[in-house]
Amino acid sequence: MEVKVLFFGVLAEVSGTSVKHYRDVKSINDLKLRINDDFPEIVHYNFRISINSEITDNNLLLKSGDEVAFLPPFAGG
Amino acid sequence: MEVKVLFFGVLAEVSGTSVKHYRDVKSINDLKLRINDDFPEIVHYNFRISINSEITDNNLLLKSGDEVAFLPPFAGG
Amino acid sequence: MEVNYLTEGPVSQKLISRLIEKTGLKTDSGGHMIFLGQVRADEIKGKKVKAIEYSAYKELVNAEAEKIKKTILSEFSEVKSISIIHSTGIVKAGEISLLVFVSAGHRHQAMQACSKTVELIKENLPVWKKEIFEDDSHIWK
Amino acid sequence: MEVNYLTEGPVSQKLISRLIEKTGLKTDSGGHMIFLGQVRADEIKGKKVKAIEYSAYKELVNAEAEKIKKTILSEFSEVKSISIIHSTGIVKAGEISLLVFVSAGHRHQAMQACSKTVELIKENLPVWKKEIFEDDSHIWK
Repeated sequence: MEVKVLFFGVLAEVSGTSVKHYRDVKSINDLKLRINDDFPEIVHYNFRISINSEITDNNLLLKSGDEVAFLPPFAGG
Repeated sequence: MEVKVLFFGVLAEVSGTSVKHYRDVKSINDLKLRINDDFPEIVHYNFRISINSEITDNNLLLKSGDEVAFLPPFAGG
Repeated sequence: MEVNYLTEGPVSQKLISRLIEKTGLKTDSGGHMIFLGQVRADEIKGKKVKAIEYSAYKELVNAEAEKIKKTILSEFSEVKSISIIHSTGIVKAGEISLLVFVSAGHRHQAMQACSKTVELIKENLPVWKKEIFEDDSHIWK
Repeated sequence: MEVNYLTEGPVSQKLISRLIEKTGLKTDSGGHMIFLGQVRADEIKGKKVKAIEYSAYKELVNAEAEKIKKTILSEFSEVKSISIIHSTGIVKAGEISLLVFVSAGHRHQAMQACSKTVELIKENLPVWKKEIFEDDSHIWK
């Protein structure tokens, strides 16, 4: 299975990319660990997570094709 | 001496004119009496008075050339 | 310099656009709040309003509008500019009869100052309106 | 029908004018409140902001903007229409990056609903900004 991960705002800068694919991640927590390994700096930033354009604070299970986004605090206007 | 009297809004309709000159009126109260004589209907309406573009609630004395206005409640916007 | 706060007929799209175009000239403003008052085709006792005829005491309007601007500028330290334009004469239903345009450093002051300016106009500007119905009868408001 | 809440680059004068021109079509509106957010040439530690680069999560912007409109329409019964347009990409100092346009039967609801819409946008719209200084360095906000 594979999920698509989007990075926004400063997190796109920290990760050096705005989109990255991850295989064999079972849950949000699983994905977070993988991302911490890839981009250790990310631990310094606040962010929320959305799955398929729905923001969630829970450690949901992931399925193939899910779109997970890492969202820094919003700063529109 | 002569003063210029302006009627606005519904009071221009009641008096049938927007401007009228009055001679030999000593004070606001004096003028009000004269206007009540000319337009008895005016007693049914609320209004405030300005002298030379300055709103006042006092019975001020009038001098020649003064501009007195009869102002119904404002309804701008 | 005497500013003219009154315009004959509706506040035109052109006039509004011209004010909006000027926003870019000041790069210290972060928010603009624009209120447009529009003549409603209200139905009163079965009759529909087709227009409002506004009349105003011009000299007093100018004096009161200046006072309103001073009040707002002293109360809201971040307000950079305030424009007030009110119609006189006939304004048809659907047309704009009042514009208030406030620019400020940050949004909250722009919003609050704009709302307060509109309230002060309603209270203090010597303007009167005659609602004209489709059958040409009228009432004073 | 999908509404697009995002525009590439600044919110243009043309777009604003087009929205204002439409006000006359609805004769049951008595007040329009328009908020324009503008990029300020702020000075931060001696460096001047020349532009902001906005990025957005488009799908989520659309979902959140729809939610905001529903919230406002259910809270303010007299609100007739709400337009929201936010910039993405580069917006220079002095240019407009956010437009909120609320029309309502009476002025108080137009004012309150417009202010609340702007607050909800600030809280809930997934948009990010990078302030770019005159020396091309930047900070994230």
